[in-house]
Amino acid sequence: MTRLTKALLCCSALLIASSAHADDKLPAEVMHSWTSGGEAAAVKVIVDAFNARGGEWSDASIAGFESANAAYTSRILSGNPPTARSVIFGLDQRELMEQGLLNYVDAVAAAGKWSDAVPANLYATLGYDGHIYLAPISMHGESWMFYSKPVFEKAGIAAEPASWDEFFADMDKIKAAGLVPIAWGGQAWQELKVFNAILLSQLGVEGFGKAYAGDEATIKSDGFKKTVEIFGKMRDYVDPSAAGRNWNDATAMVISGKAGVQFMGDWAKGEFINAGKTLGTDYGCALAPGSDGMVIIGDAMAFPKTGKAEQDKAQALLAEVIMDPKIQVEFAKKKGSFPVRKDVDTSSLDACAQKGVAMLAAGKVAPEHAIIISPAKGGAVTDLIGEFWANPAMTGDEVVEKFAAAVTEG
Amino acid sequence: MAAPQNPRGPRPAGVTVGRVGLYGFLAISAAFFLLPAYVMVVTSLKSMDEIRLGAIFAWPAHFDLSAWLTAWSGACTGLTCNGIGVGFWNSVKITVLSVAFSVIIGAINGYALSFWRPAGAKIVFGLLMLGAFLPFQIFIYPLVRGFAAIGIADSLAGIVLVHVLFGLPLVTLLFRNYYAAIPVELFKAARVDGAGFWRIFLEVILPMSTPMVVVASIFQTTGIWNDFLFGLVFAGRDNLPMTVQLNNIVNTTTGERFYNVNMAATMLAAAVPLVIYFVSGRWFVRGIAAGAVKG
Amino acid sequence: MDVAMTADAAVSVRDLDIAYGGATVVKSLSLDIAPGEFLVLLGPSGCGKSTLLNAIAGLIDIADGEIWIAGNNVTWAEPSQRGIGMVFQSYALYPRMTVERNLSFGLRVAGLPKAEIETRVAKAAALLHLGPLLKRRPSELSGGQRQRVAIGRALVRDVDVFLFDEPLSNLDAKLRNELRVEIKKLHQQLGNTMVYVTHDQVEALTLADRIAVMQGGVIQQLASPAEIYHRPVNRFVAGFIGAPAMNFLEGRLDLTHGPVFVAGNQRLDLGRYPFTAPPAEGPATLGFRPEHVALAAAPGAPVLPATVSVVEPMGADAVIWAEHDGWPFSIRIMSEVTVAPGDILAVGLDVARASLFGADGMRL
Amino acid sequence: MAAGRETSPRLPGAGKAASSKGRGLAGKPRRLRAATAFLTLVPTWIVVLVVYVGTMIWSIQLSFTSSRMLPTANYVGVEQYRRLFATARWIVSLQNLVIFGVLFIAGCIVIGTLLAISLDRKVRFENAFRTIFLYPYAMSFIVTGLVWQWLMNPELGIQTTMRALGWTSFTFDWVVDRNLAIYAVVLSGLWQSSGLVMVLMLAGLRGVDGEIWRAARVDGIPTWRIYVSIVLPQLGPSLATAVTLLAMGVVKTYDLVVALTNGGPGSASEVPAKFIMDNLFGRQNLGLATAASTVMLITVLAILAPYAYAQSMRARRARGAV
Repeated sequence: MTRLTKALLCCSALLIASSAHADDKLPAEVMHSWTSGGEAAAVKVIVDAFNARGGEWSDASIAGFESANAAYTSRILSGNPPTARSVIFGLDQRELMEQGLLNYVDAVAAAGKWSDAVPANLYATLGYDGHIYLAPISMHGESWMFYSKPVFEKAGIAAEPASWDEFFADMDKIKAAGLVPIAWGGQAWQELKVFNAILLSQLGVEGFGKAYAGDEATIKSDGFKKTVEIFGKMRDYVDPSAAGRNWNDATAMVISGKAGVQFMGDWAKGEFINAGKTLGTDYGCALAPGSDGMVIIGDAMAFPKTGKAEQDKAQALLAEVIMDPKIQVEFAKKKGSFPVRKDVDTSSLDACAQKGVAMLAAGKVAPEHAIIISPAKGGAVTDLIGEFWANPAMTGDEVVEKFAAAVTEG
Repeated sequence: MAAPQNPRGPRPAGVTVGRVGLYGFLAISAAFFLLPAYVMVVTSLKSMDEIRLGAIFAWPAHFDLSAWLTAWSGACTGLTCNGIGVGFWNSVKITVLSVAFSVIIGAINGYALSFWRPAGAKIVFGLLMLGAFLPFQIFIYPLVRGFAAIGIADSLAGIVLVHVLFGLPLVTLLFRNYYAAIPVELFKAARVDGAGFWRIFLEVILPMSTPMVVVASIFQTTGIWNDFLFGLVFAGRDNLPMTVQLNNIVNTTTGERFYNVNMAATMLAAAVPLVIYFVSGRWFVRGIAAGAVKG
Repeated sequence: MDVAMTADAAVSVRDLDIAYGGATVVKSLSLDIAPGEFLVLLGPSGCGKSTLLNAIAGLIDIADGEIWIAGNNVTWAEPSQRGIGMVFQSYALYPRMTVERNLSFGLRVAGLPKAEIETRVAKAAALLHLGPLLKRRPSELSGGQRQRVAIGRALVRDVDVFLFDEPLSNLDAKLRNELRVEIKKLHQQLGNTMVYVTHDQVEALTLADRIAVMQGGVIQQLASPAEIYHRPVNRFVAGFIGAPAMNFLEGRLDLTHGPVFVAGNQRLDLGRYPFTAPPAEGPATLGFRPEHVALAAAPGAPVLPATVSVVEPMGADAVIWAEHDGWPFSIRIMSEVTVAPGDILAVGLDVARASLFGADGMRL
Repeated sequence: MAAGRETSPRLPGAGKAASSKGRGLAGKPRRLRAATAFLTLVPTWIVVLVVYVGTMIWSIQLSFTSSRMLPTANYVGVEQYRRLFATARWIVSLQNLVIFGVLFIAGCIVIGTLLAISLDRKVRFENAFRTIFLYPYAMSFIVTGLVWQWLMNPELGIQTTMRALGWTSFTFDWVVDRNLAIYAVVLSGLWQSSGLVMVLMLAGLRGVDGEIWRAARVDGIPTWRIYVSIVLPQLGPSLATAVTLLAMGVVKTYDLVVALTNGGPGSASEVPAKFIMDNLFGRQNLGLATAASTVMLITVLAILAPYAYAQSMRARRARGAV
C-alpha cells in the first residue's frame, strides 16, 4: 500500500467518522496487563477520560507476559485485533510496525506536539520509518533502591550509601545486626534489573546504551567488568531462599524489617503504601549507589490495524487522551510512575517520582533492554544474568563474552 | 475382572507388625498428600498480615472467610472486580460441550478402530497418538489462522473444537483399549443379525460403555476445566473460562499479591473437578478396572 | 467339482483362499453341503475350521474364491443377507438387552412387523424352553441358558443354514451332553442345514451326518462319522479321531510272501487287509483301534504277548495300557474282565479292521 | 497396550480389493461395507492430517526461516538449529526433560504401586485413603506448583517448620538449589500424579485371579514375594496405560515448572515446552521455537517408532501363530 492510498484511506475514514451521529460512542477494546489494584486504579484514569470524551472503553486484561502476548498475537493473526494494547516502548512492537499491522498516530502526535513534550531519546523509540506508532503513557524508574529506615537505624547506618563500597560496608552492618542485607527477588527478570542498575552506575547513560547496542569496547571495559563483580558480590548478602522469590515477597521482607534493601522498580511503592508505611519515615527510596541517572521502562499504547473506520477514530481519541498532561500526571500518581511529558506540573507526585522527573528533565534516563534491543536478545541477556546469579562458578570473563554474544545475536 | 468384593489376599490376622507398618505407610502417605491442601485451606482463612509472618503451617489466629468471598465475587482483575465467579458458567459451558463432544467422537473412533478397522486405521491411530506427544503451544498459531479462516476464531465453537482436537488422542485410546476387551463375537453376532455400523454402536456397544464413558469424562473434565492458555487464546472475550480470571488474580507480575485470596481462588477454581473426584471416585476406579487396563 | 451338484447344495464353497497379513490360512478349499445336512468341521485349534465358518458367515475377508448359499453367490453379501443364523462359543449375547430383546434384535433391525416378531420369539422360546427367562438379562442366566438363548437368536431368523462356532465349549460336561442332544433334536425337528465347528470328536461323531476333518487349512477327509472312524484316509485323521487314540505300530511292508507287516521280530500277515491300492514295499505304519485288540487270539489273527501297566476302568468298559517289546498300546475291553497291572496277556490284532499307512502317511 | 484380538478373524477393509468374479447377489464390493466406518473416521483423518501433520509441516518449515514475531518466508537454512544447540538453556531443558521424565514416571509407578498394594491389603477406610491419594490429580499443575513452591521454600515451608520443631540441622531447600531444583519439580509432579497410577494399579490388582493367592498360600510363599514374583508381572497392561498417560504429560510439562520455579534458579529447571512457549510468545523467536519443537518431534518419534514397531511385530507373530 502506498503512502498516498494510506493517507486517502485515513482521510476517508475521518470523513465517515465525522459524518456519523454525534452521540455515537466510539467503542474501544483495550488489552492490557494491569490487573492489580494500583494498576487498575491508574487505568481507570484513562478509562474515565476516554469515556467522557466520547469513547466507550471495553476492558480486556490478562496477567502474565507470555499469555497476554499469546492472546494478542493470536488476535492479530486471526484478523480480529483489539483496538489497542498496552505495550512497552521500543523494539517490542517493531515487527508489527514493519509488517504494517499497526496504525500510526502521526496526526495526533503532530497536533499534540509530542516531539516537544517527550524527551528526544524516548520520542525516538515510539516509532519506525518516520511514523509515530506508540502513544507513551508513563515511565517507571527501575534502578531504585528501597530501604527500611528501622533496619538502617538498627544497623547504625546514618545515610544512604553514595557508592558501592559504602553500600557493601552498610550491608555488612546489617548482616552483623542479624538481618538479611538485600531482599532479593530470585527471578531472572528481577536480577537483570539489579544488574542494569549497577551497569548504569558504572557506565553512565551513554555507556549503558552502548553496552546493549553491542559495542565491544564498552562490554570489555573495566566498568562492565566491575558491574559483573559488584553484582556477583551481592550473592553474599542475600538469604538462602531467595531463588524464585516474587518481587513483592522481597518487598514484604523490607516492610517487615527482616531485610535492609531491595532493588526494584518504582511499582514497589504500592506494596509499602498498602502495608501502611510512609515514605521518609518507614522507608526510603534512593537511586542505586553511585549512579548519575536512572534506568527506565515505559508503558505505551499500540494501535493494531482493525480495518474499521470507527476503530481508527477510537484509537486517535485514545492516543489523545493518553497524552493529555492532566491524565499523564493522574495516571502516574496512581501507578507510582512518572509522566512521559516534560511539560507537566509534577508537584503533586511523591518524592521518589519527583526524583524521576528531575532525571527525565535532565536527560539522565537510560531506557532498559526491553526498549532498545529485540525481545530475543533481551531474553538471552535475561537468561545469562539469571544463570550467572545462580552459578557462582561462572567467571566475569565468561559473562562479558556471553553478554556480547547475547546482545549481538540473541 | 473380579468384582471388588471378592476375597483377595489373606485375611488380616489382627494386629501384627505388618499391619502396623501398613497403616503407618498409609498414614504417612496420606499426610504427604494432604499437606498442600491443609496449607491452602489455612492460608485462605488468614489475613494478609498474618500471612506476612510466614508461618504457613500455623492454624489461623482467627478465621477470616472474607478471602473466599473476595475470590469468588470481589477480587479485581483490571477494572472489573467480580472475582472468578464470572467465568464459572463459561467454564461450565466449555467443559460440558467439550467433554460431551470429545467423549462421543472418541467412543465412535475407538469403536470404528477396534471393530471395523477400515483402511488406514492403524495409520490414523498412530498419527493421533503422535499428536498427543507434541508440545501443544506450537499449535496455537496455525490453529488461530485456521479458525479465523473458517470463522470460528474467538468463539465458543472455537474453544470447544480446540479441546476436542486435543482430547481426541486420549479418549480414542481409552475407548479403543476398552473395546479391545469386548469379545469380538458380540460384534459378529450383531452383524449376522443384520445390524449396521450405527445400529451396533448405539444398541450393542454404547450401552456397554458406561464405565469408560465415566473414566473418559473424568479425564477430560479435569484437563479442560484446568486449561488456561487455550481458553485465553481461542474462547473470545465473552467466553473466557474461570482459569483466565484465576490467572489474572494469581499471576500478576508487578501488582500486589493477596495470598489468602489466591489460595481461595485456586481452590474455588479447582472445586468442580474435586467434587467430581469425590463423588465419582469409586466409579472412576471401577471404570478403569472394567477395561482401561486391559490390553 | 461337479457344477450340477453345487447348484443343489445348501452351502457351497469354491476354491476359497483366506489370508492374514501375508500368511495363507486356508488354501483353495472347496466344500459342498447338502440341504438339511449336519456337517461338522473338526480339527485341532488353529486348523482353519473357525476361519472357514466365519468366511461362510461373511464375517471375514476372503482373498479369493466364491461362497454360494441356497443357490446364490453370496461371496460379497452382508452376513445378514446370506440367510444364515450363527451361534458363538462365548454366546455373544448383548449384555444390556433382555433375553427377549436379544432374540428379537435381528428381526427389529430387519424391520419386521411387531406381531411377526412376537410370534417368532414365542416360537423359539417355546422350542428352547426360554419362556420364563424372557425378561432377564444375560448376566442373570446360567451358561446353559445363555447358550440356549444364543441358539434361539439364530432360530428366530428363520433361515436355512445354521452356523455353530464351538457352541458347547464353554459349558461343563453334563450341560454339554444335554445341549448336544437338544441340538440334535432341533436338527431333526427343523431339518435345516447345520454347519458346526468343534474340536470335540464326541460332538462331531454324535451330531454329524458328515465330518470334515481339517488340518493346516485343508480338509483332510470329508466323510460320514463311521467312515472317518473306521477308514481314516491318513495318519492325521486316524490319530485325531478316537479316544483313547489309535495305536500305531511302526514297521515296514514286505511283499516277498504276500503282504506282511514287519515290526521288530514280529511278522503280521496282512492277507486279510483290504488294500485301497496295490501295495508297495517300504516303511509303513499299522494302526489299530483299542477295541480291535482282542484279549484272546482271534481266529487267523497274529498274537502278541503284552505286559499290562495300567488299567483304567470306565464304567461300561475299561482301557488297558499294555506294552509289547517297547511298543505301548491301549486295549478296550468289557469291564467284567479282570486284569491287573503286571499280568501278561496274549493279545490278538484284527488286521482286517486295522489301518495301514504308507511312508507319506496316506492310507494304503 | 491393546495387543487386541489379533488372533481373531478380522472384518473387511484391509484386505484385497474385491475381485470382479465375486460380485454376486448383494453385488456390493466388500470394501464398501466398511465405508461407514471409514466415513466416521474422516473427521479424525482431517484432524490428524490438517491439524497434527499440518502443524508439524508448518513448524518444520518455519524452523528453516528467520521468523521472529510473525511467520516469514526468509529461509536461513539450519541457522535456527545452530542457534538452538548453541543455547545453553535449550541443552539444560533437554537434560531436564530426561531427568524429569525418567524420575517422574518411575517415581509415580513405584509410589502408585505401593499405595495400590497397601489399599489392596483389605485396609479400613479404603475409600477415604483412595480419595486422598487421588484428589491432587484433579488439581491443575499451576496449583500444584504454587503450593509446593511454598512448602519447599526454605524460609516458609517444611524446612523452617522442622527446624522450629527442634531439628535444627534439617535441610530441605531443593527449589533454591540449582543442582536440585529439577528434583523439586519431580517431587511435586509425584504428588500430583501418583494417585492416578494408584488407581490404574489397583484396578489391575483387583483383576488378578484369586486362585493365585490360594495357591501361593498353600505353598507358604510370603506376601511380598507373591506381589513381586507373581502379581506385579501380571500388571503389564496397567503399567502400559500408566506409562502412556504419564509420558504424554512429561513432554508437555510447562505449567508445573512455571508455577514452581519458573525455570530457575538461573535456568536450572527449564524444560523444552517452556523454552518453546517463551520463544514463541515472550521473545518473538518463532524460528527458534519451531526448531525446538521440531527437535522435540524427532525425539518423540525416535522413542515411539521402536515401540510401535515392536507392537506390530508382536501382532504379526500372534497372527502367525493362528
